[in-house]
Amino acid sequence: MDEPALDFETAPAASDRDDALQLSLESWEGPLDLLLTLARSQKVDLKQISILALVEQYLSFIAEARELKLEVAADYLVMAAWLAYLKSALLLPKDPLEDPSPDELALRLQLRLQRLAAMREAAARLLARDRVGRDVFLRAKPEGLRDVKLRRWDASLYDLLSAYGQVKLRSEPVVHLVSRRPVITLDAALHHLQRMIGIKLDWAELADFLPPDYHGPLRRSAIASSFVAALELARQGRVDLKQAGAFEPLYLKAATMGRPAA
Amino acid sequence: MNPIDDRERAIEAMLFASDEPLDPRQVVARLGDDGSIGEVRAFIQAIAARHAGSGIELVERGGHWHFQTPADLAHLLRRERDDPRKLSRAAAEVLAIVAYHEPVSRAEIEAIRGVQTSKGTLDVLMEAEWIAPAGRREVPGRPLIYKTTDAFLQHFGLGSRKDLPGIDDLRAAGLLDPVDLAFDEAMGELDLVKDGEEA
Amino acid sequence: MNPIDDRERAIEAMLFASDEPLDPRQVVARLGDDGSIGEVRAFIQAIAARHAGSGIELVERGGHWHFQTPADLAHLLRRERDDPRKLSRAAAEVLAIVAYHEPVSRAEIEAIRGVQTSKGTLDVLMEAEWIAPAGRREVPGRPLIYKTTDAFLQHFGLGSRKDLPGIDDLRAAGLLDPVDLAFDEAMGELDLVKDGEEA
Repeated sequence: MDEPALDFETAPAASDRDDALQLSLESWEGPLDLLLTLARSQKVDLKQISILALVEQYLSFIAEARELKLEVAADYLVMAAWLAYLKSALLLPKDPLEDPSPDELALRLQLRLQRLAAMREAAARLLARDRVGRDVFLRAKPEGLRDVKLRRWDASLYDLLSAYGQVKLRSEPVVHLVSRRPVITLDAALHHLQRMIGIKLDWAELADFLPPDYHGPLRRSAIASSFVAALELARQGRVDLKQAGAFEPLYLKAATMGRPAA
Repeated sequence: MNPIDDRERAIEAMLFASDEPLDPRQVVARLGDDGSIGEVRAFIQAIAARHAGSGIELVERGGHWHFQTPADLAHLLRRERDDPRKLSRAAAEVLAIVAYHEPVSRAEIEAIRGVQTSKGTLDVLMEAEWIAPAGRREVPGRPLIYKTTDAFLQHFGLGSRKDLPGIDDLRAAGLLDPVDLAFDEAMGELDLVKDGEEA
Repeated sequence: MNPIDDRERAIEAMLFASDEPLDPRQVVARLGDDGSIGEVRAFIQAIAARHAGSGIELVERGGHWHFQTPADLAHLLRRERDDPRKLSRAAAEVLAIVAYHEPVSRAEIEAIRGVQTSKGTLDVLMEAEWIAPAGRREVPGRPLIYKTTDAFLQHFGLGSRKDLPGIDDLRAAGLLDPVDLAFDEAMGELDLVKDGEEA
């Protein structure tokens, strides 16, 4: 793998550790970042790196920082403690029962460093690509593609005519109501009833007095006006009325003069 | 294809990426070498010729050059889509009144409808190109009067305004039935049913 | 020069006028006829070939095409005002991790970097529209996962994620695998070696 393009000039070499420490701990992004930089200073492929040597480097780095009374963040100290444990485990005779073994821990650390290094290198190569606005350029003011909605109004001839019908109705309602309603007026009913009373001599139902060809609203109207007409004629003493009870058929016949209604 | 001269390429890229049209003088300045304006002009002509007849053209506007898309392809850049909408009841009424009474002013429309008519309603009908102003009524205030258009006849399938049904036709079609008469008829039908049951 | 096909011209104008890269599907939709995506693709290839070596080139980025200037002319076109987003080292690393591992959760990013990712880092990348949330990982806690966008490919001049520098090598070396997986594999190899020794 290529050497990463990122600069590691802040990496402390053995000779100028003090200078490096001036920059240190502020410039690292955490213990792993510091470890990777120290590993780079071994100038070998991360696969061949000596974890033991790396641990030494880290521990002495932290120790010097503390000697200089630099503030060392907690996570660096946690890493230092862990590495100190790893170091002693690696140096002691191997205990086959220990799980995980120090070798496994060292391998994990190595794998993590490799992955971080790989991504660091990838980031550098990504940023070095021909980037829009720096290396390649787009049209500054493209015309742009636009979608324009065309409003299209929709209406049928029926919509138009029924709308006009409603306008007409609104403006001339009275005329229509009078001319169109089929009614039998009270006068007409009186006239008709008087004529019919003369013909029918016996009791007859009110409905029988209506012309047979009246249907629907006209018949309703005729019944209503004939009823009122019958009451009027009874008031005048010209007909007799009888009804067996409420809502029973109403019978009427010409009044017998001088005798009260039954 | 012959390789394009490096300076021609550079000028082409400049004209493409520039946020404003460039004149040959500006191009020379940006090239930053000692090329002459005459040379740059020749390169610009070559670039314009190379793009002639394509979907990109290099055009001159007052001595400044810029790329644009050809005018005959403008319809692709500004795509129009239909957005059908139902005409409102109020607009249908106004349209009908104009059709039956034209030419007619807004005040006359309002007198017939018995309600105020918003300006927007007339605008919608004019946008639909179904009505159009037809001059002014020579009365005080000289109000604008409106009439229907050929597009109106076309849309509603009418040969002429004479094809609009008359009042009697509308009545026969039931479009002028008052609401209460319709009610009476409905009641009459109910009575008949009752009579039938009793019989 | 042969006259250019009318549809080729139209497609060229569209790509040139558009303020964002277009894919063949969008082009077909805008052409508004029954041209197939395959035909449009062929026309786009022809247009790209026609412009090759000029000062304008047509490039593909994540299936979308746009015109841009060639990189070798950058020195003539770069202006002082041109200042593409300067990325912090942390943001660049996070971007690379998302691009090479996508989709990836914040916890996974942090596992690689060994540090917490400040909220601002992901925000900067999302604001640049280089990364975007891509749903949630169906594990306990259902963490949000992130992926890169077409705008990312466009900005970094990548035809697709396959063009990410060195991605094949990284994958082959197992460096895109999580540590746990790499660890198991490494231990497996060790075991094999040991077995071999014992045999």
